[in-house]
Amino acid sequence: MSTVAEKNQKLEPAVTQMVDWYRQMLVIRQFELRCSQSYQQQKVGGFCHLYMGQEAVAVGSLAALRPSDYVITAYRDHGHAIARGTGLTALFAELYGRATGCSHGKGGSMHFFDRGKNFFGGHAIVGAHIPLAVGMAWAVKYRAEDRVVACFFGDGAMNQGAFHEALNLAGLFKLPIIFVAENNQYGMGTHVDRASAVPDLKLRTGDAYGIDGKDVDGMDCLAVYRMTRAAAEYCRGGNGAIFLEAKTYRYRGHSMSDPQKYRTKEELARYQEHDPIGRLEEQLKARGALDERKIEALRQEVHAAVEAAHHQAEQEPWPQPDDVWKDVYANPFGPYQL
Amino acid sequence: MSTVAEKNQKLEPAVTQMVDWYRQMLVIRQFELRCSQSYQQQKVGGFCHLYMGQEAVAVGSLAALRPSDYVITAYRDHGHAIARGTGLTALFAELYGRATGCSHGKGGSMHFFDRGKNFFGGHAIVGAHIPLAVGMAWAVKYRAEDRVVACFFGDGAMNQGAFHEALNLAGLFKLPIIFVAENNQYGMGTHVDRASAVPDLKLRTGDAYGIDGKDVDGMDCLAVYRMTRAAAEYCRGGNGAIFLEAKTYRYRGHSMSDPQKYRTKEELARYQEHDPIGRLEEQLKARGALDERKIEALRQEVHAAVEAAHHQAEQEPWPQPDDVWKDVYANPFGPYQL
Amino acid sequence: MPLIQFREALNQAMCEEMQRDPEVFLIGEEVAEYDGAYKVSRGMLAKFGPQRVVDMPISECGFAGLGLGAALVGLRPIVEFMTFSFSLVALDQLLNNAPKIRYMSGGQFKLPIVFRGISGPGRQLAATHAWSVDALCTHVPGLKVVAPSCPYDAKGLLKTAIRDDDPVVFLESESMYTLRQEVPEQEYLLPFGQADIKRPGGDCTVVAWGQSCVIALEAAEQLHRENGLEVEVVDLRTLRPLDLSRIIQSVRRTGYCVTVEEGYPTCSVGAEIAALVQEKCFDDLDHAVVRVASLDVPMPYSKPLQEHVVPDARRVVQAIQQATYFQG
Amino acid sequence: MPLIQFREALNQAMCEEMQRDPEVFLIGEEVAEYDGAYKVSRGMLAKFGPQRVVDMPISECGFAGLGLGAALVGLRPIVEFMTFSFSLVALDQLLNNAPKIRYMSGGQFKLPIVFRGISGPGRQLAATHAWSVDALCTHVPGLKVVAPSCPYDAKGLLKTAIRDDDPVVFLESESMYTLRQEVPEQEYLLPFGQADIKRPGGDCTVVAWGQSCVIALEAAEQLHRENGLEVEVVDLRTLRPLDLSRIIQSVRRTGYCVTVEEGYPTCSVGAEIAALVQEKCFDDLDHAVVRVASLDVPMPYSKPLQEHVVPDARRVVQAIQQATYFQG
Ligand SMILES: Cc1ncc(C[n+]2csc(CCOP(=O)(O)OP(=O)(O)O)c2C)c(N)n1
Ligand SMILES: Cc1ncc(C[n+]2csc(CCOP(=O)(O)OP(=O)(O)O)c2C)c(N)n1
Ligand SMILES: [Mg+2]
Ligand SMILES: [Mg+2]
Repeated sequence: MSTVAEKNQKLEPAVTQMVDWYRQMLVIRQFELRCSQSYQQQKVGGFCHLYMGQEAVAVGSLAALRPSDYVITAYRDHGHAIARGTGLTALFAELYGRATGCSHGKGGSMHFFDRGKNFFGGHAIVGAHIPLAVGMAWAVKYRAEDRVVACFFGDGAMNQGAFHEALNLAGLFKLPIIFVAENNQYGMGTHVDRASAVPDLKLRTGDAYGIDGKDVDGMDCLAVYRMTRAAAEYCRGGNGAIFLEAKTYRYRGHSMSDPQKYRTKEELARYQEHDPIGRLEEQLKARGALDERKIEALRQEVHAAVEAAHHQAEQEPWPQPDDVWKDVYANPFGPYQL
Repeated sequence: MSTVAEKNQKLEPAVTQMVDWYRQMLVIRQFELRCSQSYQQQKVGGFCHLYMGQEAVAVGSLAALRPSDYVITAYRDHGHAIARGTGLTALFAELYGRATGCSHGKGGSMHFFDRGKNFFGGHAIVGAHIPLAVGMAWAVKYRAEDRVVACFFGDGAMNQGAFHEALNLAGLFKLPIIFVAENNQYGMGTHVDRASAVPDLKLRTGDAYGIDGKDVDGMDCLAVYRMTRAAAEYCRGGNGAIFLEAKTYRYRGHSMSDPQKYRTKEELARYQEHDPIGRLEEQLKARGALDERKIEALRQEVHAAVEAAHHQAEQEPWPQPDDVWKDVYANPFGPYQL
Repeated sequence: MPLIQFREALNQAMCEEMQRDPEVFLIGEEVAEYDGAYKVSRGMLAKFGPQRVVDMPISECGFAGLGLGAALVGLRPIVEFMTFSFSLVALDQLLNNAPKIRYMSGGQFKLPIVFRGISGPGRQLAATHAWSVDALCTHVPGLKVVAPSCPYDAKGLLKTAIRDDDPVVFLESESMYTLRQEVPEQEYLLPFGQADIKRPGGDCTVVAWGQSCVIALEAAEQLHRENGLEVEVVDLRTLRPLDLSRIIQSVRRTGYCVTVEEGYPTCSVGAEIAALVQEKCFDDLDHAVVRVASLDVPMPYSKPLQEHVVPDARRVVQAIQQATYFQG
Repeated sequence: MPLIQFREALNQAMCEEMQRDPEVFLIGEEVAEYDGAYKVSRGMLAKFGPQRVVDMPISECGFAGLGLGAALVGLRPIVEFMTFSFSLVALDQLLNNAPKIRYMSGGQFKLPIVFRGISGPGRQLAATHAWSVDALCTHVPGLKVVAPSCPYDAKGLLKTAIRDDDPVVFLESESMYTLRQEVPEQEYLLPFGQADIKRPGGDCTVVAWGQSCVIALEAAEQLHRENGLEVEVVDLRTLRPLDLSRIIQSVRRTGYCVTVEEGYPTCSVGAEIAALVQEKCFDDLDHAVVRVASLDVPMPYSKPLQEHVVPDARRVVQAIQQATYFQG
C-alpha cells in the first residue's frame, strides 16, 4: 500500500548519489572556468554561453532520469552534456574545434551532441529544438517505449512560436515529455518582465495547453531532482506532458561578450549567496556525507580531471579541410558533383 | 454617476440600428448565395470560403466599432468586407477578377481589401495576419489615437506560432486590440477538439498572455455587439488587449470543394435551427420593428441590390496583361530591368 | 500495366513503404480523416490506423519539427504540407534544422524524413498561396530535392525518398495530380541524381522538372509538329542531387539550352543551370542559355493575369526558337 | 570629413531619419537598453526614448509582423534582426507578407519598412547561425535588397531605405561593422539600383556586394601588385533593383566576369548574375563567368574548416586567374 509519504520516500536519493551530484556540479563549474580562460586565450571560437549558477538544474533533473531517456537543450548546453555523462575531453576538443570533439568540430559550444548518451544537442536557434523534443516523445509513444524526454530551454524561448506549437502538440497527443524552462530571468539583456506578458512562467501552459506547470527552486539540486522525478513518473504513467519552471540565475554574461549593464552587481551577489553548489554542500555536510577534507579532495580531483581533459584536448588532431564535405548526407550521393 | 446598469444601457443599440444589422446579414447571405452560384459557373476562381452561418459575428462586432477603427481578418472575409461597407460591385468584381475589383483583381475572394473603409484584408496564410493586427494597434498607441483594432481569425489559427507571438506582444505592450476568434468548431475538416489541446478557447489567453478571454454566442448578433462594444470601451480605456471567442458555425463546406464527411447532416441542422438571421428577425419582431411585410420588402431589396451588383461586376473590365507589373512596388524602380 | 493517376502513384508509394516498414508514418493537415486535402492519402487511415496516419493542427512549424525529432531517433516520417506555400511558416525547421543537425553533430544522426506536398501556383490562389519552393530548398546543402513529372517517376522517386536516410523535399503539383500513366505492378525504385531524357532530340536541350516538364514536352511536341524541330527534354527528376553530366552531354550535342520552371525567375534553379551550363559548355553553346520562368512579380489572382505570369508551352516555344535562332 | 565605423554610419543614418520623421522608429531584440547586440543602435534609446527605440521579446515572426502592420497604416519601422539567421523563423512575414500585401490589395497600401541586420557567416557560429539570406530575399519580387560594402554607402543607402515606400531588406555583416571610412558631415542619399565601380580596370569584371566586395577589392589589389592585372570591381550595392546595365557595360569592356558572394553557391545571386551575363554578353565573353561562393556545405564550427568554406581573397584571385586564362 503506497501512501504519499512512502512514495515520496521512494523518490529520495541515496546520499552517495547526492555526493555524485555535488561532484558533477563541481565538474561543470570547473569546466566552465577553464572554458572561460580558453575563450579569452582564443582557443574557443564562436559564441560561448556559460551555465555557471544554473548547475543544479541540469544535474538535479538529469539525475532523476534514466540513461535511456532522451535529452535535448538549447545552446547553453555544457551543463547538460556533462550531467549526461559525455567525456570532458570530447567536450573540450569540441570547443577547440578538433576532429575528436563530441560533434567532430562541426558544432562548437552551442552544439554539443552525444548520441551514445541519448543527448540530442545543443541547438542555437532559440525555441527551434522544442518541436524536435516533441517529435522524440512522439517516437517514444509510437514505439510504446518506457522512456521520457526532457527538453530544456530558457525563459526567453517561451516567446517563440515554435514553443507554442510544440506545447499544443504535446498536450494534444499526451506525449511523455518534461518541458524544463530554466528561468534565469534574462533572455540576453532583457528581463523576463520585459519580454513575457505573463512573467510567472508556470502559469503559461496549464490553461493554454492543458499541461500542468510547476515551479521549483532551481538553485536547489535536491528540489529539482524531486520535482523531475515526480514529473518523470507522471510521464511514464501515460499522463502526457508536464512543464517545470526552474527558477535560477546565471552568474556570467549571456555570452562571453556581454557588459551586463542590465543588472547590478548587488543582484548578482544576492543570487550567488544561494549558490547551488554551496547549497548542496551544506545539505551534505548536515547529513555527514561531506566534510572540509572530503570537499578539498573532491575539488582537487575535479580540478585535475578538468585540467587533464583540457590538456588532452589541446593535443587532439584538427580536422582536415576535406572534412567539410563529410556528413552533409548520410547516403552516398550518386552522380552529384557541382 | 454611471452605474453598471446605466452603462449597459448606453451600450444598447437603437432598434433602427438593429434593423440595419438584419439587412447587412441578409446582404451577406445573399451575396454568398450568388457567389456560390458564380463559383459553380466558374466565374469565380481560386479558393472561396463562404461565411454563411457566421454572419452575426462580423455584423455584430463591426457594428460596435467606428469607421476609424482598423479591421483585419483571414481569408473567410466576405462578411467582414460587407459589414465594413465595401461596395458589393467592387466585391463581385474582385471575385470575377476584374480591374475594378476591391483589390483590382489581384486578390480574389481570400484577399478583399478596402483602405478607405479601414479594412486591411483578407489574408490567406492561417495566422499570419495576427502580428499585422498587433502592429496596427502598435501604431494606434504610437500615435496616441483614439482607435481600436479588431482582428478576426478562426479556431484553427490559434495553433499557429504567429498567434502566440502576436498575443504575447499585445499583452506585453498593452495594445488596443480586440482579438475575435470565430470558433466555428472546425479548421477545415478537423474539429477543434482534435486540434487544440485546450478546446475551450477563451481560456487560452488569460494565464498565457494576460489577455482576458470571454466567450459569446456568435449566432446572436446582439450579444456579439454588446460584447464587442464593451471590449472596445476596455481597449479605448487604455487597458490593453482583449480576447473574444465567438461560438459559431459555418453552414457550408470549408471551401467550395469540401465533401464535409467530418460532420453529420444532423449536426448542421441543429445549428441552422439557431440561424443568426432568424434569431435577429425574431428579436426585431418581438420589438415590433419588423413584420412579415417589411421582411419581404427587405429581402427583395437586398436580392435586387445583390443581383444588380453581380450584373454590374460582370460588365466590369478585365485587367490588361501589363497590369501584372503594376503595384509590385510603390516607388518607381530606377534602372532595374531584368 | 494499370493506368493510374499521379496522386495514386504517390499513394501507392506511401502504402507500399508503410507496409514494408512499420517505422514509416504519415502526418499532416487533413491527411487522415479527410483523406487528404488533395486526396493523395485517400484510404490510408483505414489501411494503417490512427497511429500511423495522423491529422495535425495547423502548426506547420510544430509538426515539421515533430517529424524531424521523430527522425532523429530513427522513425521515418512523411510530412505532408497541404501546399509548400504553408511551409513558409516552417522554413526554419525545413531550411535550418533539417539540413544541418546531422552536420552539426558530426554525423551522429540520420534524418530519414520526407516533406512532401504541392509546390507551384495552383489555380488563382493569389500571391501568398502560389509558392514554388524549388529554388529556396535547392539553395540549401543538406537537403535533397525531388520533383517528379509523371506518375511512374513519382512512385519510384517517392519510394526512394522514404528509404533515403536524409531529409528529402518532395515537390508535387496540383495540376499534375490527375495525370495518368501506366505504372508497373511490380515494385521499383528510381535513383536520385539521374535525370531522364523524356524526349530525345538533337536540335535543342530543354531542361525541366516537375510540372515545367509537362509544358516543355508540350512545346517540344508542337515544335516537332509545326517546325520539324527535334527538341530534347531533359527531366531532372531531382534538383539535389543534380545530374549535371546528363545536362552537359545533351547540350554538347545540341549546342542550345533552354530552362523551364514555374517559380520566380531570379536566383532560381534555372539561373543555377544556366550558370553551370555556360561554365561547362562554354565552347559548345551557339547561343546563350535562355530561361523561361514565372514573370518576376507576385502571383495575381485574376485568371488572365495568372495566365500571363505563369510560363506555358507558348513561352517555351518562343524561348526555344529564340535560343536556336529559329526564324519560323 | 570624420572617419567613422560602418556601425556608426548605420547609427547616423537611423538617427538622422528619426530626427527628420517622427514616424520612423526602431524595434528589435536588445536594440534599446542593451544598445544593440552589435552596438549599431548605441545611444539611440537615450536620444529617442522608449517609445521609438523598443526592445522586443525573442519573437521574430511576431515583431516582423508587428512592423509590417505598423507600416500598413503608414508608420516607418526599422526592424533589426540580431542576425538574419534568426529571420528564418519569420520568413513567412518577410517573404510572403512583406512583398505581397501591396500587390494583393491592388496597390492600396505602401509598406515603408526596413528589415536590417547581419547576413553572413560571422565567426565560427556553425551551420544554423551562418545564413547569408541574399539569395532567399533577392528571389522574391516585391522586396528590395540592399547590401552596402563600406560606411559611406551604408549611410546613404540606409537613409534611402528608410525613406523608400517599399519593404527593404538591408544586409550588413559582422566583420564589416568596424570598417572605417571618411563620411561627409552634410546629408546625402544614395539611390537604389546604381552599382558603383569600386575599382576601375579593363582586364576583368568582378561583381560583388557587401562583405564580398571587401574581399574582391583585396584580390584586385593583390593581382594589381603581383601581376599588374587591372581588375574592375563592380559593387552592386543593391541586389534588387539590380543595376544590370552597369554590369553589362563593364563585361563588354573586359570580356571576363567573376562573381563573388558569401552565401551558398546553388541558386544564388551569383548564379543569377552569371545567367544574366551569359545572356546579355554572349558574344563579348572570352571565358565563362566564374563564380566564387561558400562551398556547398553547411557552415562548420571549427576555425580551419570555416576558413576553408568561406570565400576569401585567395579564392577570388584564383577565380580571376582562371576566368582570364592568366598563367601566373
Ligand atoms: C530565433 C533566435 N532569435 C535570437 C537569437 C539570439 N539569442 C541567442 S540566446 C538569446 C537569449 C535567449 O534567452 P533564454 O531563452 O532566456 O535563454 P538563456 O540564454 O537565458 O539561457 C538570444 C536572443 C537566437 N539564437 N535565435
Ligand atoms: C499556414 C497555413 N496552413 C494551412 C493553410 C490551409 N488552410 C486554409 S484555411 C484552413 C483552416 C483554418 O481553420 P480556422 O482557422 O478555424 O478558420 P475557418 O476556416 O474555420 O474560418 C487551412 C488548414 C493555410 N492557408 N495556411
Ligand atoms: Mg534566460
Ligand atoms: Mg474554424
